[in-house]
Amino acid sequence: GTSSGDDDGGGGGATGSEEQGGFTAPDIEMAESLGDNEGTLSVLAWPGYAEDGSTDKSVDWVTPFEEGTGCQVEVKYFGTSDEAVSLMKSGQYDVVSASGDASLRLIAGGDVAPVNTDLIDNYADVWSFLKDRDWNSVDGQMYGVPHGYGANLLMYNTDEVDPAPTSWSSVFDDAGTYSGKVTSYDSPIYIADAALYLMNTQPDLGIKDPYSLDADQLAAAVDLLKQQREHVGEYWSDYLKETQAFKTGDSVIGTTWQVIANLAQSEGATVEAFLPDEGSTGWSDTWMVSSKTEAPNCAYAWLNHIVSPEANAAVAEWFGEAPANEKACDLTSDGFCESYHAGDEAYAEKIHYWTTPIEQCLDGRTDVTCTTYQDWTQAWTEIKG
Amino acid sequence: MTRSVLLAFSALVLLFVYAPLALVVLNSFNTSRTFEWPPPGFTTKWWSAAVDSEGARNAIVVSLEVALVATVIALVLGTMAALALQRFRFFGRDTVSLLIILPIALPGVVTGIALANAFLTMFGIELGMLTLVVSHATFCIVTVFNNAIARLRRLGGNLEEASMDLGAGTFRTFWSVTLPMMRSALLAGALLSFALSFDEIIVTTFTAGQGIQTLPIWIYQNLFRPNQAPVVNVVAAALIVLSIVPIWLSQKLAGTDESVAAAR
Amino acid sequence: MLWLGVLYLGSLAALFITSLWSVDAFGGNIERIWTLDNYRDLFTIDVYRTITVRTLLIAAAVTIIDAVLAFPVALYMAKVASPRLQRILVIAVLTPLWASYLVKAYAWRGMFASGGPLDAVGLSPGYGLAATVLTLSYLWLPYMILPMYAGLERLPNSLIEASADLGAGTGTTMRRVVLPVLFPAAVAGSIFTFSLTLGDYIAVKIVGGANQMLGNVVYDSFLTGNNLPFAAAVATIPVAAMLVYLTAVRRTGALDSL
Amino acid sequence: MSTTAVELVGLSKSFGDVTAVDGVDLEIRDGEFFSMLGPSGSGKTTVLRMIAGFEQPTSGRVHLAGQDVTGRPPFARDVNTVFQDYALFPHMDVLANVEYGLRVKKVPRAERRERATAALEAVQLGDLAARRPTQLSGGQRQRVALARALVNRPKVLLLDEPLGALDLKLRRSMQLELKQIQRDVGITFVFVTHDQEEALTMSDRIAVFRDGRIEQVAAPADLYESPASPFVAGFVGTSNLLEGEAAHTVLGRRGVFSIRPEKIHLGDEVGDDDATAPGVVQDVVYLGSVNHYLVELDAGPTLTVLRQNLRGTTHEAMALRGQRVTVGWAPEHVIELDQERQGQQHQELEES
Amino acid sequence: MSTTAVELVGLSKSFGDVTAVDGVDLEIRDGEFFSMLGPSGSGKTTVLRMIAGFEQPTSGRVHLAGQDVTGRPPFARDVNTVFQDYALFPHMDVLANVEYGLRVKKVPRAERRERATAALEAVQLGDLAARRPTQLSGGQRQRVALARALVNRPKVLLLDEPLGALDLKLRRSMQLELKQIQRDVGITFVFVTHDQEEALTMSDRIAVFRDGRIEQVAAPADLYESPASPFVAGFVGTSNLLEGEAAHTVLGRRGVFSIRPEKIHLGDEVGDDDATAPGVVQDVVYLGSVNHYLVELDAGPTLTVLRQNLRGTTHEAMALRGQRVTVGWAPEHVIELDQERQGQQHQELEES
Ligand SMILES: Nc1ncnc2c1ncn2[C@@H]1O[C@H](COP(=O)(O)OP(=O)(O)OP(=O)(O)O)[C@@H](O)[C@H]1O
Ligand SMILES: Nc1ncnc2c1ncn2[C@@H]1O[C@H](COP(=O)(O)OP(=O)(O)OP(=O)(O)O)[C@@H](O)[C@H]1O
Ligand SMILES: [Mg+2]
Ligand SMILES: [Mg+2]
Repeated sequence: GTSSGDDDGGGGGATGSEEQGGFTAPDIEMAESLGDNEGTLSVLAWPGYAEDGSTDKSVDWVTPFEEGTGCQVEVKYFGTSDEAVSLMKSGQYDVVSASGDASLRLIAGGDVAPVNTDLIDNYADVWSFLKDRDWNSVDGQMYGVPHGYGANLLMYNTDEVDPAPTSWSSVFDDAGTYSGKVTSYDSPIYIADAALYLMNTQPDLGIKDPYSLDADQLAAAVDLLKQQREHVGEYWSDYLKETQAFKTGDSVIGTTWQVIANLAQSEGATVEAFLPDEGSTGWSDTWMVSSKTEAPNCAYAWLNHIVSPEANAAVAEWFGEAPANEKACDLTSDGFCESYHAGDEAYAEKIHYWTTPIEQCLDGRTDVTCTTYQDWTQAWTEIKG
Repeated sequence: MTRSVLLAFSALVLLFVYAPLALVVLNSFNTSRTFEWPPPGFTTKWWSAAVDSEGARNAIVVSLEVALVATVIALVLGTMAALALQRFRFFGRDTVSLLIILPIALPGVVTGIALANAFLTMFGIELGMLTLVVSHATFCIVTVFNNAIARLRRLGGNLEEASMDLGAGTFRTFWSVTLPMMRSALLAGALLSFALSFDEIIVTTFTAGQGIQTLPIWIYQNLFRPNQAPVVNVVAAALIVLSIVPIWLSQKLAGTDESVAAAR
Repeated sequence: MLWLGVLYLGSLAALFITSLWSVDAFGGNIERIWTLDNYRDLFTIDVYRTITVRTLLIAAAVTIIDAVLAFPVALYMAKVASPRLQRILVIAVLTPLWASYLVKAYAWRGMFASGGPLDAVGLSPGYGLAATVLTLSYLWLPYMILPMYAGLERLPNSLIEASADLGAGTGTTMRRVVLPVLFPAAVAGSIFTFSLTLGDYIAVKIVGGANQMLGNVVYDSFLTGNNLPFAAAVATIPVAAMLVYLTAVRRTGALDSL
Repeated sequence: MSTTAVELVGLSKSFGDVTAVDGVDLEIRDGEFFSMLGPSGSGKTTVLRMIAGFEQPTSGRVHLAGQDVTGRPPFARDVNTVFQDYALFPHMDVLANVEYGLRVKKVPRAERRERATAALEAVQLGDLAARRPTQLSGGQRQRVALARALVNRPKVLLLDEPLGALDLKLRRSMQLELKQIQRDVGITFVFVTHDQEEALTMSDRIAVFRDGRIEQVAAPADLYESPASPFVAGFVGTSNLLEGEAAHTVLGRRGVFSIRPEKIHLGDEVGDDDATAPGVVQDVVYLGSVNHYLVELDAGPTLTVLRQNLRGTTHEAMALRGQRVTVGWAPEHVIELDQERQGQQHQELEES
Repeated sequence: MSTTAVELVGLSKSFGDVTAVDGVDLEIRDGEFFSMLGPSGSGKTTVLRMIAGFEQPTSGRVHLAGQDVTGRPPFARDVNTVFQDYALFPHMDVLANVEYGLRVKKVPRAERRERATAALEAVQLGDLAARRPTQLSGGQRQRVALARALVNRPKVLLLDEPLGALDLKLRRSMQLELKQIQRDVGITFVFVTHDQEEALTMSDRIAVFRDGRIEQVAAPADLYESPASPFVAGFVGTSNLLEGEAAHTVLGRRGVFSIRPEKIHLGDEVGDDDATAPGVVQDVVYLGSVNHYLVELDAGPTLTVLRQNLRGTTHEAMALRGQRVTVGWAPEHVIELDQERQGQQHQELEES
């Protein structure tokens, strides 16, 4: 998941996670060594992950790669994880930036190959808490290189909101205080934020994972969100809209991304953003290599490049997320990594990364079926009314 | 008296139409990246950024290409449809005209998902330039068609008959008489269809796939990038100004319209 | 002709058929099992009715506002302005069509913002349905002015004169002669405003506050929810609305004056 | 003497550079059938439109029934117009069209219906009340337009070439009908036409327009028999002009003269007191009830001679073609046209 | 005998339910000025369009110069058309309009220019070659249309009410001009009109149409003097019908009879051999060169009597209004109209 509009979290995951034990990765060969670069590389990426200077001349980490490796890059952008999955199935692309809700599907579908991290020099510098996670590895075998991550924060207007909030309750149970000026992220996946809140406040519901909700749990989250809806001024889906709203005071409290908070502050808005103690939702992306690639060397070169301190720093700053490479923080502007809490393991542990809800409960329950993303979508429509 | 009331009202409506556009232009010089009001300062940096923006340029080129191809297809098909409908009395004349306006009369969301679904499942075509152009042409046909048929109705068949009477065959007649007579109508239709296609976002979203960045898509994506919104304003402001040229030109050319009417 | 017949009608038919299918539990993949579930959901869950009614009301409001705004302008252009001014006005009306839709919508967001230009003079309704209606009216206004203008141009001056000659004042002439004769043109314009509004999902996101319209439901179901069958089912609502509208206005000759 | 229905005083109208009407003074009497005759572009319509109030004069006044109405809008004037294109409201049926004027004057429904029906009966369209204008033929539309105007019982009815779009046959019969209706209702008719025959047939008086001015105002016979200028002579009927050298040779006088075709005697008809001239019959044009003989005089000009087919066969008439003949006329039928004289003077002469 | 330019055999045309043309047989001779006369909707235009090839007959054949051309497209027929609205190409100047036919036939540029210029000279428009049609007056447009057709030297020229849009004055002069041009070029003209006077003036022969059929084909004088039916009698000239009881009272015979207005004697003109009838002058219509006296016979019908204003004043003529008079006519001028007889038979009669 990323920032590109509200398209995040689309599509369904493949099968469950490891805990369910129902999942063995297809046997796909892993590269053992590298040879000469093939000359071309086809990249499938979220918009903003592979900038070549066409948007903004100063934003370019593709050209240095081309110059350094001789691999000519062709970039195609995708809008949803589903699209990424179906495009990868066509076999035309060598590498892909996969979000948590696409990576497992790609692994299960045999569309991506295990990645030999020994061949990627810069892998060593990746924060260790991003390695060997559920969404990027199977049985300890990495299937890609972590790229960046971020959390959904709570932002508030320091002039208007007093006392300063400490918990998500200020946008849920206490939303009425700032009725009409509360804002929330406009996507079904936001239901997980409510579920996360309920997980902490109503243990009776038995929510263990905000992305695996049975019908009752979903109903409870929906109820909570419907109450919140009364006080929501508007839902936001893009930087501009939210930054504007906080600047003008049309919104005073709500979810945000670090990048927006920074932007708003730089534009003179009196806002603060923080990660409440309950934890939060968030995203983490991984670069993967196609199992059918004819340019494995360029592909590995790309993976190495994209997590190189320079490129990783550039992406993180341009895109507005925490870099995966700890050395990137030396290259980012002052205070960047601090503000994004890059490398803060405790902080990262509080993030519940976006995953696509599917029928099989990801939290390991087998006695109930969980609600799917389609259910969430319909529920989201109902919530907004 | 009534005239001055009308004039005042029209002026108000035009103010209503142009106030937001003025704001767009103003914001393209606004130092604030999020269009603070009143503008905290004045800067031309967005303009120079826009001039340097390869993405914007590419997107404009793509949009121009798409609009151009779609307009050409619409011109050919719309004209043919109008000619056929005017010429032949067949049973479903009404149905056909209804069919032609349907793509514009049905909401873009519907057209978008219907076409996307058809391309992907019925024809198995990957979304891309082809599907985009085809989709645009589908709803552009109507503007050409309507202009063409209105003109044909006004002309009647007399001039064509006169041409055949003087020994010109069907093709010659079309080339030397029908086409020149329809020119200004086709031009108006083409212009509108070009504008429609150029600024289309909904159908485009569904049928273009991600590889193709038309200008509206570029704008859409860039509005989601924190540093780009003012640049988008610049592009829009520039477009507003530039758009006057083709419209003015077409109006000038369409000036022959009156003479067409007067000659009859 | 064939193009449209096969491609467009075929697409619509396919869409309708799809609406009778469902998606599998993992999402994304369509299961070709005939079911009316989608329609059942549509009819039984209140929220869809609410959204439908809201959307139709917005479309109606936009259409009426546009008609009210467009009429005097079109009248001025067609019947009062000199040929030269007429040409300039046509350009003035057409020009905004070239400014990007999104940019204009954001401009309105700026206009409505707290402390924005409208708020400064105390006229901003804030984000919400009123703002949506206003923004959509603004966006589609040229589509109403142009057919009305064309319609008025075709209206012979002698009809207006005849009415005055028979003793009707300006108001009566407008009401009894100009408006009825203009009706088909207005309906033609309303096809645009109505259909464009029914299908819109962007403007409401930008200025509509927390509200949503039918377009959002279709969009969310299709792109976000990846539930094409349900999206298709929802899409039949505006299609049905437009078809009802089109057949209703067909006899007025409006379809010829688009 | 009858009262004045319409009085125009120094009426002028310019459109930009074009002076459409240039200082028109005119009195139209109550109850009169008054025609305005003139070539295309001579300003007839513009004068009519100023009387109706659709156009404001650049200078001059319009009086209706003694009241100065200059500046009043059309709906505040007690005149009605029958438009050349009829201007029937396409969205109303025939009855509604006719009722329109009464409805906007808030005449009660029952009376309205009654008067409209009566008006439709008067123009023999009682059974077409429910039709739409598009479903009517040209002649029928014309009558609806008439009924729509007459039902308001205006003081003055203005008609702008109401018969222009009809075919000849229908036109002739409508001419008679219109004249009859005018006699029945007694309303002042101001009738614009460029058809001289129509004007002669129907009118009590005719004003001949030329370039925005009135050239002559007179009753039909006076106009025809004593045209004030070569222009009037030529526009109303065939003028057979004799001028310059030819006039001197034939008539023994200098000046501009006209002899009407029906006044010229041919061959043995020529009387003893007649002035004569020799010539050759160039052509014989058969018109059914009359023939036209085009006689080229030895003195130069060609005269048209009209002869009723009272007796004799067509073949005899045609046989004259190419023959030498003598034409003659009574001296009193030679009209002397003074090119210097102004139509305006003539009008005063005529009014006195 | 002259050869046949156009031959129509059993020509019919239906539009859906409407039978526009219903079994027309007709031969038009080479070099003849042939008119088709008839009321609106009688099928004249449709016949012309079938000759030109714009319309395909439902049944029947079209022969041009002996060749069956039914089914050939317009551009493969050696005829040209002058359209009622002229159908000049507004995007070309006058010269280009006239050259058009030659250009599509790939006539070399120099010859083309020469012939077009000559054609324009012939219609006296040599100096307007560079104008656009919009910059021309009605009469000038009409002449351009004529030149555009004539420059191709077709075997047959078809003209569909070419003078319909002109005003009376211009129309009269164009009639003469057109006739002159036809004589000069010697091309067969097929001329559609609903103006009887125009047809009588210009034509060698006239076909009278009624409801898609031909009622009579004859030379003008024959048509006027021996109409084959009451319809023809009424359409061509004023018919003054006497039928039933009135005929018996006045003429002493039963049947349908017509007496032309110009053949009726009035008052002291009545000769000794004349049949007479008493009546009252109801109205006198002044037409300038002639007067119409409407005389209501004691026996019932009203007869129109035409009298040339040869001598006497208008006042004398008007004074007759309301007077009792005796009208009379030579017995040979009473036309017996056999309502049963078909126009078709007459045509054969006439052709033999
Ligand atoms: N609205 C107008 N604008 C400019 N010129 C006009 C206008 N109306 C009339 N004229 C000009 O004024 C002159 C007189 O026109 P008018 O219509 O009164 O003539 P008319 O005698 O009625 O001719 P016609 O027989 O053709 O109807 C013409 O030269 C005409 O071109
Ligand atoms: N294209 C057509 N479709 C249907 N009916 C037609 C068509 N053309 C002519 N008609 C009908 O055929 C009949 C004959 O028409 P036509 O035009 O030949 O008459 P006309 O003698 O030329 O009349 P006018 O003097 O009015 O021109 C009319 O009843 C007319 O309505
Ligand atoms: Mg006029
Ligand atoms: Mg005709």
